[in-house]
Amino acid sequence: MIKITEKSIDVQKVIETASSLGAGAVNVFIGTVRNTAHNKNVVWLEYEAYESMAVAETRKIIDVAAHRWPLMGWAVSHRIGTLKPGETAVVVAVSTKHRKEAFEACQYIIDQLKEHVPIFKKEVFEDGEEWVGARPQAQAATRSN
Amino acid sequence: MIKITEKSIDVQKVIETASSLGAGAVNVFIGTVRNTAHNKNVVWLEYEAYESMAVAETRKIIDVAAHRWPLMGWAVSHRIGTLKPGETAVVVAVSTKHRKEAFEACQYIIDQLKEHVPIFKKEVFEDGEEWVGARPQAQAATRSN
Amino acid sequence: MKIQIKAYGIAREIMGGSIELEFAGTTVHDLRHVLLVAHPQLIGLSSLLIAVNQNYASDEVKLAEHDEVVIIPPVSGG
Amino acid sequence: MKIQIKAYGIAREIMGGSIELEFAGTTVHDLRHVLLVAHPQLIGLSSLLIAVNQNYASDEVKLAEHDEVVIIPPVSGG
Repeated sequence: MIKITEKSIDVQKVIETASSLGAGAVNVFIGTVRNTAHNKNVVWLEYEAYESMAVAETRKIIDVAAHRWPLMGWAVSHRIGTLKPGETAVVVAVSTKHRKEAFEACQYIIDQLKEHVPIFKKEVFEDGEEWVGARPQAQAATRSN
Repeated sequence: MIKITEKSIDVQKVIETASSLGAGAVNVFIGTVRNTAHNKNVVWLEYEAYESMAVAETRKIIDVAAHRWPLMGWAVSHRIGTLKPGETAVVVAVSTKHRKEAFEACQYIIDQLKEHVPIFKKEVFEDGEEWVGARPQAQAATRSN
Repeated sequence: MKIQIKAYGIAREIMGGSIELEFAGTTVHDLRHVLLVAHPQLIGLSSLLIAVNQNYASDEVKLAEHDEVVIIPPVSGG
Repeated sequence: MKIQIKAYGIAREIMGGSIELEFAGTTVHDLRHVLLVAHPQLIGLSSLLIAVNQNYASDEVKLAEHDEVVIIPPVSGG
């Protein structure tokens, strides 16, 4: 299951989707909204996605992972829209026979997702906002608000 | 939270216990009962624990992990008693600011738990039973039932 | 030819939304040039990819009238 | 001295449950010897640790009458 959704993510459901009776290990990564960034309070985040391509790119990542590790089940769910601190932005879950593979595959999927999937995040602070990663660090520090 | 329990584990609750508003990453390991082992159908598993020491040993593992990685929250829950295939035997959850640390700490905790915490598992098959890891491999293969 | 261009995130904000462009060039490389001239603020971004029909496209890819062309600034999912 | 000995898992099954032992030795090493003689099946286990007062105890640890002594066969949690 690959899902891009405006609704709050049901972590338990993602885990159940990824589970398998033949698997002994499930690894789950949950990305949540932190209440601070750059030492400033985060008021909220805005996520947007190029949805059809985000799903397609995630599928490519899963395909590679399923080649590298013997996945018995998997699920990826990414939230879009406005998220407050503490809310869940992304959940990746994979199940495998043995635990090492579950850790490795889950980490691979979230690493690749963050690098390649067209989803975009804006941090909104009390005194301004910033598209995460949009500009090289030095320029980001002097961004206008 | 370290919990040894005869009741079914509420994964969502373990995750919530480990979560923190300042953390951006939660990694969760879920160990479930497989329906096969040694190419035979598993009917059920029996777990028993030397409870007070199991809690104390788990706490030592967490203390080391909290020294090595900047944990912002953690929780470990281990089920004992009779478990059927598909049921959850153990959940480890940790939250950290960044994801790499969450993966590493969670894997460290489950690896150490499996090696040092006095919990004991018996696999019950249709035609016999076996205390997991009790005997060197060669002898285990010729165990009586 | 006319191409419809969609953009996301900071690229969307800089370009002011989706645009229709009368495009005289042929490749992704040409399109990128046109966009950077029209919207110099795009130059300051850490990266600027162009997706054609839902795949990241390299500079030499040729564009056709009904291609789905999308401007992809640095991604930051997760 | 008398010591109460608890055991878990396969060790519990081999020893037939908790036992009270009239112990003539002094150390964990001595106790292990007594147990292996009394229950030779314990010899076949992959490992056999002895916990004293809830800590894994090395062979030279001395035992006292009211110590909590527990026999720990190979662990297999998770």
